[in-house]
Amino acid sequence: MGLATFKGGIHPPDKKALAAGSSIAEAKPPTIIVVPLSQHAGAPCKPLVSVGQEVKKGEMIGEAGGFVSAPVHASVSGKVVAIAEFPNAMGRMVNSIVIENNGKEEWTALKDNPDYMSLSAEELKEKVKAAGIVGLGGAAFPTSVKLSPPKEKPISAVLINGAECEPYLTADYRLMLEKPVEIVEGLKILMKVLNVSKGYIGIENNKPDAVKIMTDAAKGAQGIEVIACEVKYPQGAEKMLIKAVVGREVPPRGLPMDVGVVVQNVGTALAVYEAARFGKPLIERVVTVTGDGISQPRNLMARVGAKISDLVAEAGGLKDGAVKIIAGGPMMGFAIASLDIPVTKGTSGILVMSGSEVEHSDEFGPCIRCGRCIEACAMGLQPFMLSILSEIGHYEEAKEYHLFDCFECGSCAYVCPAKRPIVQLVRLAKSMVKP
Amino acid sequence: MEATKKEQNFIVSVSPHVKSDETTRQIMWTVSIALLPALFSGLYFFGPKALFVTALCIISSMLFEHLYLRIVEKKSVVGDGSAFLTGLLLGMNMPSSLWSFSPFTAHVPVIASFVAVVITKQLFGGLGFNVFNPALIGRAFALISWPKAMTIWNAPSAAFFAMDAKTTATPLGILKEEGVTKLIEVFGDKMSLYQQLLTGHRAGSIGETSAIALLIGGLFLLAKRYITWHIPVSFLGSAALMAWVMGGKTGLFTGDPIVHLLSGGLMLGAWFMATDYVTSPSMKTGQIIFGVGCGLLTMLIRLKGGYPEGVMFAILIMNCFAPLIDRGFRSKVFGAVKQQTSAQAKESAK
Amino acid sequence: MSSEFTKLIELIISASLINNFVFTRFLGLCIFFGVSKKMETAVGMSITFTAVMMVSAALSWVVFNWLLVPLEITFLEIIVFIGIIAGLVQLSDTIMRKVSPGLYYKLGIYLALISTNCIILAVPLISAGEKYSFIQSLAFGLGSGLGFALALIIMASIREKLELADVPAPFKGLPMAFVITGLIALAFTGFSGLITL
Amino acid sequence: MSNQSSINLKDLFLNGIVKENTIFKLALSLCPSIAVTNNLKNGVFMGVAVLFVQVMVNLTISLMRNIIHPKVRLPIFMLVISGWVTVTQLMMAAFVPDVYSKVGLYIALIVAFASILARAEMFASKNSIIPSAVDGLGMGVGFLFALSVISFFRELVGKGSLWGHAIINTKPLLIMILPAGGFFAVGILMALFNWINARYAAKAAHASH
Repeated sequence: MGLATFKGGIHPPDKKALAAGSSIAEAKPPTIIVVPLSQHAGAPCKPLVSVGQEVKKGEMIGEAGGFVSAPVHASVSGKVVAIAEFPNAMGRMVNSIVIENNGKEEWTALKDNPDYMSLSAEELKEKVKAAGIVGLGGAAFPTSVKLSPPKEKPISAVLINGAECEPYLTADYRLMLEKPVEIVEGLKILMKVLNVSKGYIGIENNKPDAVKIMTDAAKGAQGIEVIACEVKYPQGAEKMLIKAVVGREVPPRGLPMDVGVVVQNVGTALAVYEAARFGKPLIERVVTVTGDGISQPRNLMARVGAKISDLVAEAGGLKDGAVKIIAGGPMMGFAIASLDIPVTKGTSGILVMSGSEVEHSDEFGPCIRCGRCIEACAMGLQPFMLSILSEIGHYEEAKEYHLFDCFECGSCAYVCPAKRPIVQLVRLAKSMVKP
Repeated sequence: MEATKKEQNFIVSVSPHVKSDETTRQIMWTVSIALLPALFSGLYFFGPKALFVTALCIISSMLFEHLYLRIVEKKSVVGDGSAFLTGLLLGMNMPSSLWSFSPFTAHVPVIASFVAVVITKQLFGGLGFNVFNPALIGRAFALISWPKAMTIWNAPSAAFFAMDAKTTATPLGILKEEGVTKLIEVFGDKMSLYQQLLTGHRAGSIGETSAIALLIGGLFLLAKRYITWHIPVSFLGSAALMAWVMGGKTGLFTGDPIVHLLSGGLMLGAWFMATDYVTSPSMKTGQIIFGVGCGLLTMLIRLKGGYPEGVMFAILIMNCFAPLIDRGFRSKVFGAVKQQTSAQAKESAK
Repeated sequence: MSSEFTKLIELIISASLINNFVFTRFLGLCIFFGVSKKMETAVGMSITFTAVMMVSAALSWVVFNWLLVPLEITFLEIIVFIGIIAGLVQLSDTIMRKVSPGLYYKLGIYLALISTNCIILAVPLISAGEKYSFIQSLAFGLGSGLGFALALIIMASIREKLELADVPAPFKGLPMAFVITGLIALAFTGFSGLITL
Repeated sequence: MSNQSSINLKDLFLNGIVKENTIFKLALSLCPSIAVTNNLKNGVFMGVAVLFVQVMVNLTISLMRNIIHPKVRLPIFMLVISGWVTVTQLMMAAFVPDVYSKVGLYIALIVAFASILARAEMFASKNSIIPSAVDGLGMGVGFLFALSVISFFRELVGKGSLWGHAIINTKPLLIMILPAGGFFAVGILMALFNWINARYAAKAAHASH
């Protein structure tokens, strides 16, 4: 029997070697930070500070704007200089708080709590919520919401996502190498909050050292299992990872909790640990700055709100041929037009692509129905039909081909020999019709 | 600021930002390359006439595609190789005897190319939307329009420059008219019959005779994962089974499947024509049904029908059904349980 | 198997595939092109057609052989047959409306189209011309109905696919439908000679 | 629409040939357009038969329009049509038996022509004799025209002959006189008709600006 996996998927060159060897380094404190009030899925935050106000590091500056929301905190100490709209990685204008660093690195009062495991599930959840933790894999879904499943959906397992199937990115990999114990502790906390006895850590098998280290770290822990998965994109997609590791299929349009599983990224597990133990809010994260267009690819512990240009500078700056900057990975990340964009909680990587790596052709051919996209689609869809229907504006019909089951992983567009912009067409169709 | 200058040059596009190197053009040319062994074998046995006929088909296909796209003011896509491939397949499906000036029959490949490229492909909206295999429609059109010219078969000869080759019947023609004993007699004995069918030393269309060369090309495509086993195996398997069960004169289960597998256009059809992406079903289950349908119809026509060969018509008939099959077999969405899919099927049938 | 039975099977196959009404006899073309745009209507029409065709074949046979032939007024066959069909359609319309309103709602509109359709009329005319027996007439009606259904359903699936294609403007719609039908007819030529009755 | 006083007979006549051409424009009565058009002679006779039936039916119904009870009008129309068809059938069997043996079935099927019933219902039952006759003439000539064009094209290309006389001596496209070719011919001619119409409309629109 082979490694745990799912049906479909693709094998893009993983290019992780660029940054895999660089251990996580603390990025220089930024002189100015821009903290978007909406960097998670759900309602935007309400600002708690006003212009001119002095804030400390770790102080909450925006409170959750609803149930599905997460507060934001200052990642430096200093003075609020503006509250205005700034562009985010998706190119949208988002209300943000701008803080000038006074260089003092003054923390707001944090309370170390070594005996965090004796806290009640409710108290732990409260800590996670207060720390503003969201899914660090990219989707940035508020973690506290995932930890509050409705009664009719009993949860039986927590799954830590260490697949990191996006090419180039090594942030989660480095975390697993460097903070395995903390990640396992985070998992234990999550299991306690959800009152489950089973925990899994799923890791793609192109990181055998991570698998080994995590297995060692989890040795003493009860009910925790580390599972190596086949190397295949999108192994790290929630539904695919659950299928591979737990063997359950999330129903169409359903959520992991429909099959009794909660999935959290390794970075999230670490943040949960730090929140429970130290009460530390989520003000920094590991960002892989990599790509053939960057001088020294590396993994940086970056402050939320730091500008991408700062991180790029710290990685030796852009090479001459750099033509495309992507926030996130090459498969699902967002190409950004400017480096003047803040790192958010969901920024897992900055990928700088050089000319030779980039597909220049804007032109695409007609679909020749070769069926490669059908084989690649992890969701079992027929992406070619979605693209054809969307191209000619038959959006309603696209629903018959399960338009809304597509989570835009990009596998179809990757394999398409006609270079059709399938993901773009799917998004267009989704925006034109109601689910 | 220096940074701002650079910033404007960054490319913004929708994910994914990496793509495989495979292109449509590459697929078309690779399939064309896979046909080369069979083409060379045809040139070897049928001489320069075969080359002229094939070249005529290729040139006219590409020319008609180019002209049509010019006339309707679309961008010419002749470079993508699909017209070349159509022309090549069409040429390989024609008898070399068409290169003849008294009586004049060299217009046949040209008109067939027009029908293939313009009527069967471009009228339907171009590459990707044609319902029928263009090369086969071109051939069927020619066969029905000029039944005589399309069924004059040159005898194979290793003498490369024999322009005035003798004419003879195809193995399937002999089988249909005079039976299997006569066929074996013509080729000497059973073993040499098999052998000659395998190497291609027999009368027939230019590219269909050498079973071994076609097999090499087909396996090459299979290894390159350009085609999957579903259509060729179900096509050849069902044809062989039916040949064995129904093909004998002396009763059930006495037919000779090997003769049927190796003769006619079965190998060419099963590996290169039925597997055409555009005109075959896209889901695997549908492809198997498609292949079985092709195999059964081929043998039905060969054994009971009015034509000695049935591959072309069988594939064309199944081409008619491909959209219907595609309609019936959609992919199973991840996580969908069986009841749900049938309910959804009902819903989509509305 | 008795040869009688084989003959009937052959008759059905012949009427449905080899001498398919649409592809080789060119009957029912208006309906064929009219309702093959969408699969749903194609299926509804197929069911209604096959049923009506068989019943009208049976009724017409009875009237023709027991009434027109003895009275030697076979030249009136057209008037009589069209009367039978019109009556039959009216009758099934009424019955269906009473017995199964759901079915009527679905198939009723097709019934209205049937009375002016040549394919329904052609079945009794050809049966009379070929001097089929009662059972043969029924088999012929069934085969013709199945063949028409097959043609309609294939055509509907192809036209649905073509909906998505960029067909040159002058060919959009009907002209393209004709070209497709021509190509299907070309493919179906392969069936010729399969059964010689 | 069809107001008695404002009917222009010329327009009425042309309407059936161009604007509402039964085959090319309305796509009705398609069966004979393929079935009998593989040679010119059959096509023309079929067209004449339809022309005759159309005119006679229109005349008869126009004459009877004031005495037919609206409730029973459809059966009566059908009866009139099948009567005239039977007459045509018998006449053709008597005078052109060679043509009749080929197209007999399709002559009988004129009964089921939607176009004839439609003209009877929509026009002849509401108008006086002269306009009805002209309307029938227009529709019939339009049909004859379509059939002649198709059969001219098919016989010429498919057999290289016209009305049975050899014209071209090269190898013809045999497929054009076979079923498949019939569909191609009509499809292509229809597209041509559409194209000419579109060009004409574009020109007219251009001129009006």
